[in-house]
Amino acid sequence: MATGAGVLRLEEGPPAEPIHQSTRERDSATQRRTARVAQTLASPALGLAKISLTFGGVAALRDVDLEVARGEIRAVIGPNGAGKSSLLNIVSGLYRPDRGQVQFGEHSFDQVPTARLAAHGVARTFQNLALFKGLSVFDNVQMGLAHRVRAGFLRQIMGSPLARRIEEENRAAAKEVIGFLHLDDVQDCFAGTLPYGVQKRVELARALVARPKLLLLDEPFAGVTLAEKQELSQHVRNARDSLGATIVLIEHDIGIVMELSDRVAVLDYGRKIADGTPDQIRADPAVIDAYLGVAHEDDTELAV
Amino acid sequence: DEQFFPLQSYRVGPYAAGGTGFFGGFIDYLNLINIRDGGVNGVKVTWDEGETQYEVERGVEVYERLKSRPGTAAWNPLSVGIAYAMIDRITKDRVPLITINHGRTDSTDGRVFPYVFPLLLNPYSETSGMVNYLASREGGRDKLKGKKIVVLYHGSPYGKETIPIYKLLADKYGFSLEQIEVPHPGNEQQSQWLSIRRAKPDYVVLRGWGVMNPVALKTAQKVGFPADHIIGNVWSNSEEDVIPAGDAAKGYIAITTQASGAEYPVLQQVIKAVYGANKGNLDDKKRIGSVYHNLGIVNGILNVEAIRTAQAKFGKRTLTGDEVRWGFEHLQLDPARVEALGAKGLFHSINVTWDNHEGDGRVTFQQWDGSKWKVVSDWIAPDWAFLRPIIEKSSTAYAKEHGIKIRASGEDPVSQ
Amino acid sequence: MAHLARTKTGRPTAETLWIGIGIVVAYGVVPFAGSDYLLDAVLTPFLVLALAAVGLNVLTGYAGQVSLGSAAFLAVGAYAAYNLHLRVPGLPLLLDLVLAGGIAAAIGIVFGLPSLRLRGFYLAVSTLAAQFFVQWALTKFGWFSNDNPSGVIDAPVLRIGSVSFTTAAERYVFSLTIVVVLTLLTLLLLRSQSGRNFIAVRDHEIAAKVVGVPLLRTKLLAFGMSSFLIGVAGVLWAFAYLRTVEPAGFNLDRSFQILFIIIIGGLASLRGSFIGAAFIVVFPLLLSRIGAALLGRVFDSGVLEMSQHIVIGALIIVFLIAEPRGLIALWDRAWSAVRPARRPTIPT
Amino acid sequence: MSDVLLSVEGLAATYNHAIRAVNDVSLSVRRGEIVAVLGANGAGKSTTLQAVSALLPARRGQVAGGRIVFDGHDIASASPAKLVRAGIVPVLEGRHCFRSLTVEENLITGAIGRDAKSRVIRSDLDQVYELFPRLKDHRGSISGLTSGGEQQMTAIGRALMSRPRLLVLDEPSMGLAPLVVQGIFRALKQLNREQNLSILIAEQNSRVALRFSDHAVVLENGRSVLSGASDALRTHDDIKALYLGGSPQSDVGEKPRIHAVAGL
Amino acid sequence: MFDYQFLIEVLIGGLLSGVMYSLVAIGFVLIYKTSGVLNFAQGAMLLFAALTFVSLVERGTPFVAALAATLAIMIALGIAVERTVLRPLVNQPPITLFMATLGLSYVIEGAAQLLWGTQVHGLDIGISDTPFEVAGVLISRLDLFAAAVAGGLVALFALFFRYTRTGLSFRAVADDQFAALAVGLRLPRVWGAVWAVAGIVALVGGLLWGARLGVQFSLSLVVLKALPVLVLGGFDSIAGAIVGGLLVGAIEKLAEVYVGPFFGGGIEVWAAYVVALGFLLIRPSGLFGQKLVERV
Ligand SMILES: Nc1ncnc2c1ncn2[C@@H]1O[C@H](COP(=O)(O)OP(=O)(O)OP(=O)(O)O)[C@@H](O)[C@H]1O
Ligand SMILES: Nc1ncnc2c1ncn2[C@@H]1O[C@H](COP(=O)(O)OP(=O)(O)OP(=O)(O)O)[C@@H](O)[C@H]1O
Ligand SMILES: [Mg+2]
Ligand SMILES: [Mg+2]
Repeated sequence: MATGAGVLRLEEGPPAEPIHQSTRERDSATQRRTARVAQTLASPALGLAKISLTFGGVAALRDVDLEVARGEIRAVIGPNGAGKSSLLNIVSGLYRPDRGQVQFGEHSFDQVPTARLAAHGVARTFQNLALFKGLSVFDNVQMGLAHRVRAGFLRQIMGSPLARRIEEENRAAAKEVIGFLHLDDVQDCFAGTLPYGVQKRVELARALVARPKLLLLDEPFAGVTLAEKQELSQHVRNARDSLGATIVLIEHDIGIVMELSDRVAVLDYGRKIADGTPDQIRADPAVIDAYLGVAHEDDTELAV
Repeated sequence: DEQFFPLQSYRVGPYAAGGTGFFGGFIDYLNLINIRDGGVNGVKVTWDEGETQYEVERGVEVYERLKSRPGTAAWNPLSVGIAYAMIDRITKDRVPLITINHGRTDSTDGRVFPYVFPLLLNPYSETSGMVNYLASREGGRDKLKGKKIVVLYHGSPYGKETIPIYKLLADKYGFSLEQIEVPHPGNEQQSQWLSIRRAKPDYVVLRGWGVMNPVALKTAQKVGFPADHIIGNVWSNSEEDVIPAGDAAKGYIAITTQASGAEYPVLQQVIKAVYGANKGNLDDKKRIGSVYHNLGIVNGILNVEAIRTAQAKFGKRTLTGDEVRWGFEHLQLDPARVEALGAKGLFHSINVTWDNHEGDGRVTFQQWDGSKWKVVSDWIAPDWAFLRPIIEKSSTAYAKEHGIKIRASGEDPVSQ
Repeated sequence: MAHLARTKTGRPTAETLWIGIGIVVAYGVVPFAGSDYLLDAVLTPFLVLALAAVGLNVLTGYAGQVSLGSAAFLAVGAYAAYNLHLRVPGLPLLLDLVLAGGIAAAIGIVFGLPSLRLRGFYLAVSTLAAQFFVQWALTKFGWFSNDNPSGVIDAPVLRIGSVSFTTAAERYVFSLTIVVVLTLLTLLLLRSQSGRNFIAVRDHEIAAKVVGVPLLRTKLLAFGMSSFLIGVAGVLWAFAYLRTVEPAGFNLDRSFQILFIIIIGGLASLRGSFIGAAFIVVFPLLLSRIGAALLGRVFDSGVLEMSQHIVIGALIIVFLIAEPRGLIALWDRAWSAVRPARRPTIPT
Repeated sequence: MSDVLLSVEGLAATYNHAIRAVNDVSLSVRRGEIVAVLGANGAGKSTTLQAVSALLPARRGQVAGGRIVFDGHDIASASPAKLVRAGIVPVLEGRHCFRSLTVEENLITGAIGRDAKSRVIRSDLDQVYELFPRLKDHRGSISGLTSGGEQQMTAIGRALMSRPRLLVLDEPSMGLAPLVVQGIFRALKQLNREQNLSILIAEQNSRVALRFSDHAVVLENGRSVLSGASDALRTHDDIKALYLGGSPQSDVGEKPRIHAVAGL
Repeated sequence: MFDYQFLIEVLIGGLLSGVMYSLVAIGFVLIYKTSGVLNFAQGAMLLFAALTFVSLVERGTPFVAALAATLAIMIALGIAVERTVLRPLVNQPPITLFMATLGLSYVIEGAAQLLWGTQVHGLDIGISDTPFEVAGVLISRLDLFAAAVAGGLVALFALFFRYTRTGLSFRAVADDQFAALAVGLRLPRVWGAVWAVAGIVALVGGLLWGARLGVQFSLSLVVLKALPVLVLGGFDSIAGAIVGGLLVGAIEKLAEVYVGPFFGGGIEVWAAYVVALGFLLIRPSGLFGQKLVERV
């Protein structure tokens, strides 16, 4: 595929799992899927066990189990209010589940410490934009590396060699991501004044810049034009392929979901009602009833 | 020839009532001198106002702006804060600073503060005068023994300045003393007055400021404390302090250095010559003869007489700041001279010397009858002999801290 | 400090040039050409208030924590420097300055702790606790003012080594130097990761937390840094400008004045702090001069002052309506009409 | 009476008197017509729609040129409240629910705008709940805490409560589940047919938008560069390539350009 | 032996002063509720109202006529503020509006003093501030009257906000001004009305406080007493204003009387703030304040 060239290159050490750049055809992808699923049980990148969450009587999640294998693109879909975002919020420690455990690799948490999330290699985007409106696009992207800056403020002011080196590295990384995501033109603009779709892109850039091991995406393509959706989904795929990131994706554009993901979990009223490969999900009657409807392509039949 | 008075006035803000009265009186008197006498021995007096809103830095700004005007006679800020900020500056620039009825107590010591004049009354003298008045009301100083006095003071440096001197006097005369603070601005005094009610004192001394005064009187009424046992100090003695309290102020007594009322000849002349010529400074003619206005008039008299005194020595011309200082240091107005000035009964007398910059003013007490003040005591002298050593202790400490050489005579402070 | 003068692309900007010219004029021309009045009563307070505003801007403009207690930290700085000077013989002035700032910073951090829980006006009103507590303590405990019966402190002579700053021009240069150095340091801080963290916390706290911004540290750094700068400004206020101060000089009005400066000048803009300070110091003076010149014969100073009050209040509203982002944005807009538009970088 | 309900001619708009967001946009909506506005991110769709609803001043934006005529009246200087009463009701990009109000209270505010009686409000509420059963379950929830899609439903429902004549929708399908999107479009179509509701809609989901609408306008860089019947546009090659994702070879690395279309 | 009688006296005194604070706090709450902004001009409005009234009375206007005239002026002021300040600043961040109200307070203070002078006036509203004794505790008539007025206002506003649609639109406006415009709420009307009502509340507060302090510049400082009330009760809660007021009054007085002596007194100024602060750490939006709604 021609687009592969334009996406993040690998700079860091080898990814957790060997990647077969050459095998791009659909069958081999399926093979890979199965291989990953098999690996899941051995050491999931992310595991959720019996997660329950209620908000004053409303059960947002009930006994949800979810395992995400390393290097997998794992979609979570479901009707509005099914609990998808809540799930991500639990994974990023913003919500504390009533019951259940979250497992990153070998660490297991009742509540994930949000402050250490980035240091653990987890990055996320938000369903409703959560950019820093008063920072330029460049600085927003660079903020994705905030956790890397360890020098104290005095050393930052004085520009100690360490602080400078980190700053230079971060700038370079930000520049690179901005280049890949075609944000050069707007890199000096305040993020708050950009069109919605571009802001979404900036958020993705902010998440990607840290080269996360686990990337949580909450409706990253909402409000983005179709062509750009295709492009952005390439970037997501490449984040996995070149960086070895594990990705959890929430998205309502079912076409993209089916195209992009290795496995799909479906939530409805806080319960997981299905879990499997895209093809399995597409055919699952419960999912069709609850979520997809009859025409699951975008060509919604509007003539009633 | 002209003699110039820079005025750091305040006609806006929380203390505007005092500022308009005082500076109004001062300007009225200067106007009188120009209109009636054509100036001081022919030297016209001029002035320029700079609004400070009682804020120190605005006072300083006005100082810096007006200080280089020729023929500056003296500064009269009527603000402790501004006065403090000016002490170094006026000493350097060698112009007298008049802090009538207020300012640093220890600046009474002219040996250390050659250019500062807390004329008529410093806080310690005021305190002593208060206690002497209470003694006279009880029938003698020995009768104070066993009495209970509460001092209700404003929670500011001004309010707290007299804490130690009250303690000394309590020890000396054997009355029991409780000093209670009212936090600035003093618009709520419920708890203080409940404590007072519980303490059941014989007298409450009110060392208040601005809105604190009427609230004190009102709250006293609320807890049933009689107004005629509340004695106000020199910043709690104006019409502005009692009028808002309405009925609650009836019977309230306060100290003053200058009686209120417009019946004194000098005020009559002001009304005729100045207000008659439509040059009066007060918008509201009813305020002529009010406490602050009369303080301004007295302040005008003292300033003008100091110039006159200095002119007698240096000639009838525009004087330098140092020459005016000399005038203040020799300002002697005995009751006869006060009468000649048309101010008999308005204030008693003053005798400033090179080392006593207060000039031993006497105080009197006035009672509010619901519509005006009535003098209810003689002119009472504070216990100057008792106070002087205390003042000197403080001033010599100041001199030491600041490396000031203590003057040994009334000669030019700089040439020594 | 070489990296200050460069933008991301490494070229000096027009802005840097202008700042450079400004500094040259401030040092090379003003002290010689300015009258004592200009130096002592206009420029020095302007500089000091600008520094205080820079301090508050770090906290409120950049880190988004509204504080109404700035005057308290001015007071802490002033009284701390006074006491250090008094009680530690031989303490060099510059060290005294830094320590006083440090004490203000420490107290600022203590009063900044509630910011971890409180937002918006709740936090703002809570900072009033600092305002009232500090003022009360300074009045209450005579020790702070060396038992001066009036709570007033007198400034020592400004002396660094054998150089002493006594004339108006010298004190101005002293203040200018401190203000310039601290402003530049602040600029460096704001351009570093810490500066970005401030804005991130202001704009979206949750997102900031997720990307690994240490919230506690960032907020307390903002409080500390801000109080440090304001504290040093307090020292200058007491030592270089007024030279004697009383606690009442650091009242709520002063806090509002500083808040005023940064909002009128422009939040999250250091240049705005200076423009705002100039406005707040110079404009009333100008207005009262003009008023006195034109109408002084007709009205007394009280009427003029009140009218000025109204004019200033109305102007503030007018400016806010014209440009809620402050005078600096107005200025930039006017400027970009003359010159081709510049892309925004980190606002300074 | 003309059958054009809304016409926008040569609209130009700026932000802060400086940034030009829209240069020259013209479009018109006939009575009972559905018009879609298409365009890349930043083309100026939201700005145009906000100009129509007189909402630009609140974002420090200004209409710098052109005319907006609704029902025969120039509405350049009308207040948003007046427009809502006249029947132009916007659904804003980014939801903009009243965060601390409950879902039901949010819906009711839509009816306050047109000073409705409580009985009417009740029945309108029921209709909205019928359209969005999910909202009924959450009627008492604080809307700021509900899920993204629920907020979107609330925003649309709130607009319907105003009984619009011209509904101005900015990306209504954003964040909604496919079934719900279908449901909404169906319902709107029904309102359109039964009550002659006119609709102006900006939508990224161009396939749906083109199917749903009668007419479409394409914006690029703040200009309307193409317009026509939706059916025709659907088969238009460039539109296909850029908005329907049908093009096989387009290099996604390039930003989409539409100059070819503009040249047509 | 502990003096319980005195404790009760202090407590009651505190509660009654607290009611006076509530009177001022209500004005803040009203405006906060509809624009999310702390209206710093409330103090100036208080001063302006009282000064206008007292000046009219002193110029010989009958009591009732003066009251009506002042009322009309305050309503006009509210409407004018909406026109000139709020409308152009719609959808701006709260801090900008806050600053605008500060500018406004300059204008109002200046205008009040320019118009009516800087003199101090006494104000007699016909209710004497004299005490009567109930079981050994002195209670002032004015305090009781103030309590009744405050209670009445609170009840009125609480009912209004709960049961009318206007109340709902107020809350909507405070939440999101942009969305409020979009649904067709008439912001000018809402704000005009609220500022007018706040003006009336300022008049009531100004008269009662003026009767106690005298009508003078310091009247504008009573707002400082209302601020801890607001944080304690919640900025947007009418009921909070009264409960907060009572609490602040009681805390202040008890602290001053029983804790103050250890510090040498005068702790009233900050005691309320410190207690309010401690309290806020547990409930960051006050007793009854709307919790911050925030999710991602
Ligand atoms: N508040 C604002 N201040 C300054 N510029 C703005 C503002 N809002 C929008 N713009 C600019 O106006 C242009 C048009 O933006 P608009 O939001 O109308 O685009 P859009 O077509 O709706 O995009 P999207 O599909 O992403 O929503 C963009 O370049 C944007 O940066
Ligand atoms: N902080 C919260 N407080 C109260 N209720 C909440 C909170 N967060 C989520 N909920 C409720 O939990 C349920 C699940 O919400 P969530 O946001 O997870 O849904 P979702 O699957 O992401 O939906 P959508 O696709 O619409 O975004 C919803 O009914 C919502 O109202
Ligand atoms: Mg969601
Ligand atoms: Mg848009």
